[in-house]
Amino acid sequence: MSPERIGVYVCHCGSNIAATVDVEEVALWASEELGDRGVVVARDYQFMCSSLGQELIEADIKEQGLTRVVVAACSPHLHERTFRTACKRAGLNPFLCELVSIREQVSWVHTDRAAATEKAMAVVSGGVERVTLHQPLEPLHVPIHPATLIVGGGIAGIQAALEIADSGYPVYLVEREPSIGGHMAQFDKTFPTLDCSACILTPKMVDVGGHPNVTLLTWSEVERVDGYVGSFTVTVRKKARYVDESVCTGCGICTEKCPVRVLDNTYEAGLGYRKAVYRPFAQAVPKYPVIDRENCTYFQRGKCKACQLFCPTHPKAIDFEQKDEILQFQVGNIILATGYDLFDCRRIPQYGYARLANVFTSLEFERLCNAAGPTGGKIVLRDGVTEPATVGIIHCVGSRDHNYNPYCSNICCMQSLKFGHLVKERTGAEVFNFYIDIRTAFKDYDEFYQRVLEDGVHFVRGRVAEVTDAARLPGEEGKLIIQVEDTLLGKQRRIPVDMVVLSAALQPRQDSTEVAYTFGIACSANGWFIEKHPKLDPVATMTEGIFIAGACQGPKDIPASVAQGAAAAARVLGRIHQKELALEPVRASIIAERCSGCRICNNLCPFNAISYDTARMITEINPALCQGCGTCVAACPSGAITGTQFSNEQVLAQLYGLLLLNVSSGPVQQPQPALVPA
Amino acid sequence: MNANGKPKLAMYWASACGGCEISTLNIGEHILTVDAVFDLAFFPCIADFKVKDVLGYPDGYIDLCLINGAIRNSENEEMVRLLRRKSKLLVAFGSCAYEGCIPALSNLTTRDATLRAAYLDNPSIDNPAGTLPQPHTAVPEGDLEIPFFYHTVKSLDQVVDVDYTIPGCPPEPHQIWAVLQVVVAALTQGGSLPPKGVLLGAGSVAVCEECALAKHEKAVARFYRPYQIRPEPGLCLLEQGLICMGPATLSGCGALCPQVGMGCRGCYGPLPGAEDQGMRMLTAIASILDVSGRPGDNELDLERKVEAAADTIVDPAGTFYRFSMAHSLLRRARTDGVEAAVPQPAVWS
Amino acid sequence: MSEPFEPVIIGFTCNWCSYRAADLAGTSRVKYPPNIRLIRLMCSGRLDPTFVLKALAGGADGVLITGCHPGECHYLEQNYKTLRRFTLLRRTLAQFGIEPERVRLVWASAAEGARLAVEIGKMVEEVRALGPLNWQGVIADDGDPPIAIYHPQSEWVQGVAA
Amino acid sequence: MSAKYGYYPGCSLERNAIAYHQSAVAVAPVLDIEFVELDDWNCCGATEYIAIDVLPAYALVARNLAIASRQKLSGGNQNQVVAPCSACFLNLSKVDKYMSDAPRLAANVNTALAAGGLSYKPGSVRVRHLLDIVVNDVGYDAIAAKVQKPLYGLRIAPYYGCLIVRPGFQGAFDDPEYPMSLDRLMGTLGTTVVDFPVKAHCCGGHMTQISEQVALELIRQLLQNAAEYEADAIVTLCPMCQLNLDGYQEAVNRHYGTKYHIPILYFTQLMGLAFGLPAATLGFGKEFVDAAAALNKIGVQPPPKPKKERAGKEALPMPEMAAGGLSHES
Repeated sequence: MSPERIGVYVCHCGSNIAATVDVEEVALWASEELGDRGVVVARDYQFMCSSLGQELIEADIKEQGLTRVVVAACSPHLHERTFRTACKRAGLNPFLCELVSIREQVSWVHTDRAAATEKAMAVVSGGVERVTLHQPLEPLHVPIHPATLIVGGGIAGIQAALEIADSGYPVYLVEREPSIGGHMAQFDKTFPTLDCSACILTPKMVDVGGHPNVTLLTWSEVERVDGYVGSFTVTVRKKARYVDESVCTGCGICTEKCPVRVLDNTYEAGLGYRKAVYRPFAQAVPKYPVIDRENCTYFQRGKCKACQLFCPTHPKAIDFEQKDEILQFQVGNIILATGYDLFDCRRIPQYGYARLANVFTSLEFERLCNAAGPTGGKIVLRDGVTEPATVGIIHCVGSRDHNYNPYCSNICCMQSLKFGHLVKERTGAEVFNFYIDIRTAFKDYDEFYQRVLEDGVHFVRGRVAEVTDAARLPGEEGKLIIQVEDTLLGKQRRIPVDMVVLSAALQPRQDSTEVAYTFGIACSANGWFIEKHPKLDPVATMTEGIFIAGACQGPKDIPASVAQGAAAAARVLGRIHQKELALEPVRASIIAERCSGCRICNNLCPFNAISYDTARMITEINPALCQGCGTCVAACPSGAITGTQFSNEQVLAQLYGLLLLNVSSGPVQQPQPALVPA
Repeated sequence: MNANGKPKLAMYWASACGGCEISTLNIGEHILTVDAVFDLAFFPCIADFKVKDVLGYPDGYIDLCLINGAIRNSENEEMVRLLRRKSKLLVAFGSCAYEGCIPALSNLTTRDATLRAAYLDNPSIDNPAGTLPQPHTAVPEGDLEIPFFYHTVKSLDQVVDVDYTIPGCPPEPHQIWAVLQVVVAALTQGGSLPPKGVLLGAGSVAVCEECALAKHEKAVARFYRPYQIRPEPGLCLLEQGLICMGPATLSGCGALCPQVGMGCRGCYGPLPGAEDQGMRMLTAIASILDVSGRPGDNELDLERKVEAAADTIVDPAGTFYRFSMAHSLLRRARTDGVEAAVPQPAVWS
Repeated sequence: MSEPFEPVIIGFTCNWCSYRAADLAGTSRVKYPPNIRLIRLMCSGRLDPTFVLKALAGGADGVLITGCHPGECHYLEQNYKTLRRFTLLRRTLAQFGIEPERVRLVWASAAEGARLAVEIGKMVEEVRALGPLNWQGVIADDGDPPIAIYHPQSEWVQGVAA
Repeated sequence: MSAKYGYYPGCSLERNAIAYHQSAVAVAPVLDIEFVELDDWNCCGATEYIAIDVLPAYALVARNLAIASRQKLSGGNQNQVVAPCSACFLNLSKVDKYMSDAPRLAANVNTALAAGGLSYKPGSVRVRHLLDIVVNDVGYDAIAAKVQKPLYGLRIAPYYGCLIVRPGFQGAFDDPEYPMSLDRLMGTLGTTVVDFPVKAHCCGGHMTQISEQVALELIRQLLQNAAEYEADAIVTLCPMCQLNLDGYQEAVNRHYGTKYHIPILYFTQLMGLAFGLPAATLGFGKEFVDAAAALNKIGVQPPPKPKKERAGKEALPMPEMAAGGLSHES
C-alpha cells in the first residue's frame, strides 16, 4: 500500500477530451485499479481549469488530506501553473501536483475511443506512479540586477533604452556601428505620415546619447554572455575608434581634411562616399568620428596623419595608439534588438540589379531621395544627372517567393507607396507599382494608399518576370523594359521605364545564428529569433531574462518595432521591481560521497555550472548556474548526480506506470524467474 | 559447530577459472590462520573431497561457504543448491558468481553456436564426424552422463539465495583477508556480522578515486584498442582514447590495471547508484566523445561523423558488459530467428 | 482472424521542442496511432540509455527518442550528446538481437507537429510488422530443461530436486 | 584513362547539325573524354511527337534509355549518356523523370518495350548535356590549360535556348533565368563575351513549320539584341536553335528589311579553334550565314581593355557584381 493519499482528476474539457476518451471510465478505473497505488479519490469534471474545478481539488486536499494530486487534462504548458497554484492555496506544496496530457496527446490525436481510453488510463497510471515520488520543492529565488543590456541601437533598442533609463535604472546600449539610429537613420520620409525620418529619430537619439542612466557603447560588440537571469556577466569588445572621446569636440575638421574617399556600403548603401575618418551622418550619436583601419593611409602605409595634424584639440583627439577595450559588467536582463538585413537583390539575376545601371534597391532609393544623401535628395539615374521620366517600383522582391523567402516582409507595400509618392512629388515622372497584393493593414495606411492613387501612380497587379534592356518594340531603346503579366487585364505587358526600384525583402541578420548561440536563445530555420509564444508572448524568449524586440523577431514596421521596444522594456522593469525571480527548481546536484572525481561530466555543461574541486578531488554543481537540463544526470557513470523533478526514480516510476506494470490487469505481467528457490 | 568446535569452511568452483582459489591462497601466511581457525569441510581445488562427503553433512553444517564461478551447466546448479542447503553463510566470491563475468558473455549467443564454435568450425579442431557432447551417450561400458550445457549463463544470486558478495576478478588477496577477518571475528569472538546482501571487500566509489593517473576535462576524438597506441604514463587512459571502465566500476582493487597502462575492465562491477554497468559506461563514453557541430550544420554529415567515431569502439556489448552481463537489464541476447550479431574478434579474421 | 498485434511504444520527448511538437499535433488535430505513450524530459540530453533498456525489458515493443534539431537545443548543444548515446546504444542493442527499427531517434522542432505525427505512424507500422518484443519471455524461456538430475535413481535426488 | 560516356547523337547531328557532331568528336580527345555511341539508337521524337501521342513517344525515347542501361558504359555506380542536342537531352531526361514519378506510365512503357525484348528501370541512366560535362566534369581550368590559340577579338553572344536550362530535371545544371556556364566557357576561350539578356529566350522551335510569322518575330528579337551588342557571332548548343537562327536569318532580313549577318556557331566549333584544331575538321563552312568574316577578326593579342569612360563627376557608384560572376565588358 502506498503511503501517499493521491487525488486523480480527469477533465472532460467540454467535449475536447470527453468526445474521444471515456473520462468517467478512466476515473472509475483509477479509483479501482490504482487504489493500492495510493489513489484515494478519483473524479471526472467538465472543466478542471475552471474555478469550480480548482475548488474540487482544494476541497479534497483539505477534507481528504491529499498529499499528491494528478490532473489528467490539457498540456502542462497551459495549465500546470493553474493547478499548482490551486494546490498551494489548499496548503499542498505545488510541486506535488502533476498535470498529464490526455487532450493534446490523446483525445485530439486519436479516433478509436477504446484505444484512446486505455491510453488515457496508462497516462494517468504513469502520472500517479511519478507523483508518488515527487518531493516538496520551493522555487529558486534569484536576485535581479537592476542594470539592463540592450543589443542594437535601432529604433526598437533606442525606445527600450529610453523607457528603462527614464524609470531610473542603468542601461548599457551596445551598437555595432559607429552611431546608433539603425536603418531608420537612412530613411528620408516615413510612412504613413511622411514625417522626415531624421526629425522624429534624432531627438530620441540625442536623449539616449545624453541620458545619465545610459552607458552608450557604439562601435562595440558583445563577445560573451555568462551567468543566468538576474545576474548575467556580459563581455563587450569596444573596438578602438582611434579618437579620444574625452577630448574630441565633434567639429569634423579631421573628416574634412582626410584625403581618402571610401565607398560607404553601410550607411549610404553603396550610393555615397565617406572619408577614412568619418561620422556615418551629421546627426550621429555619439558625435565622435571613427578611423576605418582598412582604408586609412596611415594604418596601411604608415604616413599621412592629416586628421591628427588638423585636429584643433589639445591634447590631440586623434590617437593612433588606441587599442580595443574589453569591458565586463553585470546585468539582470538583456534585450536583443538587432534588426534586419536587406535581401541581396543580386540573387534574382533576371531583375538585373548590379548589371543594369538604373536598377536600385529600396535602401539605395532611400539614400537617393534623402536630403542629406549623395544627391541632396534629387531623384536621378545612376549617371547622377538625368531625372527619370518613368519609374517602375517592384514589390515583394525576394518575399512571398518559395525560391527565396516565403514570408511577407510587411513593410515593402507601404514603402513602395511612399516611394511612388516621393517620385511623383519631386519629379512628376510616370510611376508604375508592380504588386501582388497591396497590404496596408494598419492605422492610416490604406488612406495613404488612396492618396497615392490620387497622385496618379499606376498599379499593375502581377509578379514581374524580367527587367531587361533588350529592346524589342519601337520606343524601348535605351530604356529598361519591365516584362510582367498583368493579371487584371489578363495579358503580358512590356512597360519601358527609366528607373527600377526593387522593394527588397527584410531578412534576418547574416550572423543571427551565432548571436542566438551567444545569448542562448533559439533561432528559427530561416534565422528569425524565436519568441516564447507568437501571439501571447512575442517579446520574451524561452530563455529567462532574454527579451527580443523589433525586426530581429520578424519583419515589422517602425510603429510595431517601437511598441515591442517599449513592451520589452516594460517586461524588464517588471522584473527589476520584483527584485528577485522565482525559477522552476529543476536543478541537478551531485551526491558528494558517490563522486569518484572521474571528471566525465566536467565538459557537459554549456552554462559552466559544473566545476572540479581540485582540493577535494570531486566535482560540484553550482545550483544557481544549472538550468536543469539533466544531461549530466544521465551521463554520470557512478549514478552520483540526481535532479529534482526529473530524478531517475521519478522517470522510471512514470515508465513503470505507463507500461501498466503496477496494475494486476496490466497487459504485461512480470513473471517470477522460475529459478528463484521456493 | 560439531566435534572439535572449529567453524567449517568450504570453497567451491562452479563455471570458473580457478583464479579465485589462487587469489585466496595469495593471502600469504594468513592461510595458516585460516587453517588454524577453520576446518575445511569441502575444498575440491586443494583437497580431495567428494560430493558424498557434503551429502553426509547435516543441513547448515558448513559455517562459511565461498562459491566462485558462474552457473553454466546443470552440475554447477546442483552443487550450488546442495551447498546452499548445507551452509549457513553462502558468499558469491568473485565476479563470475557475483554477475556472470566472462562465462556470461556467451549470453550474447546461443548454446548451439557456442558448441559449434568449440567443436566444429574451430581452426584447431579435428572432428571429422562432427560429434557434439551430449548429456547421455551410450557406450559399450554403459551410459555416459555429462552435465547439461545451459543456453543462458546465470550468476549465483539468480539460482540460490546469497548472503554476501565479494566482487573482483579475482578479488584482491588483501580484500579477501579483510573479509575473512570479519567472518572469523563473528564466528569465534561473537562479533557482529554485516547485514545480509552487503558487498564486502570493495570501496564505495569508482576506481577513479584510487587511480593515481592525472585526470582532466575529457574530449576524445576516437578510441583505440590497447595494441594500437602506447599510453603516456601518468595521464588518465580514457583521455588518451583507451576505453577504461574505471569511472563506472566499484573501487577496492587499488586501480591495479590503470597503474600499468591497461584500461580498467570493470571487474568489480557497477557502483551502488547504478543499475546497469554497461549503460553507465556507454553514456559516459558518449559524453566524452568529441563529435558535435554548430547550428546550421547538415544533420546527415553530423550523423556520419558520430557513426565514424563510434566505429572505433569495436564490440560495445562485449566491452561494456564484459563482467556484468548476467546482471545486465537485458541479461541475454534475443536469438529466436534473429541471429545475434556476435562480432568476430578482429584479430582472428 | 486473430486480433492484430498492437505494439506498445514508449516515446521520450524534450520539453522545449518535441513535446511542444506533440502538443501542436494535438492543436492541429493531426491523427496518429495511439500505440505511443510519451514521457516528458527537460531535454533529450536527460535521456539515460538505461531508460530505453528498462522500457524494452518492461514490455515496450519499441522506443522513440525525440529532441530538438542539432543546433536548436534550448540548452544550446545537449542534443549532440543524445545523438552520440543513441548511436552507441543502437549498436549495443543490435548485439542483443534487437532490430534497429525498434529504437529510433527523430529530431522534431516545436513547429513540426505534423511531421512528428507521421514519424510516429511510420514507427508503429514498422514495429507492428516486427511483432512483439516480449523481452521477459526472452529472459524466462532460456530453453533449458528443469535440472538434469545427475543420478536420478540415487536417494539424494529429493534433497537436490526439491 | 579518359572518362567514357554513352553518346546519343540524335538525328540532327547526322544531318543538319553535322558540324556539331564533327566538332564534338574532334574536341573530345583533347578533353580526355571518350564517346561510345549507343548501338542501334533511335530518334527521340524531338519536340513534335510528344504533342501527337504521349505513350508511343515515351516508348520511343525509353527504348534508347533501355539500350543505354544495358550497355554498362562509364562505370561508376550509374552509367551516363551524353546528348549534345538540347531536345534529345530534354526528352531523355523528361522520360526518365516521369517514368520514375508515375509507376503506371513506366509499366505501360515497359510492356511496349517488352515487344523488343527490352525494359527500362527508371533512374538507372543519368542523362547529361554536353555543355554540362564540358563545364562541370572537365572544368574551366582544364579547358583553359588546353587553349593553344585564344580567340582574342571575337565578340560572342552566348545563346542557351530554352530547353537545357529548364528547371526541375535531374540533368539541369545552370540557373534557369540567367545561366552563365556558356558565358564563362567562352570567356575561358579568350573571346569577348557580350551581355546577351535574351540568352534563354525561345528561338521559335518548330513554330517555323506551324506559324512562320511568330517564329520570325522571335528570331528577329534574338538577332536584333545580338546586333545591338555588336556580337560577331552567336554561339549555341542546340541544333534547332542553330537551324532557326541561321537558316531563317535571310527570311528575317527579307521580312523585316533588316540586314543581319551574324553567323550561328556551335560552342564545340569554337573550342576546336581555340585548341588549335584545323577548321576543316570542325565543320566550318556548313553554316548558311558564312562565318569566315567573323573568324578573320580573331587577333593574336587580346583586344585593348576598353578604358572605363570616366563616369560623370556626379555619377552614382555602381554596386559590383556578385563575387565570381563574369562581369561583362569589364
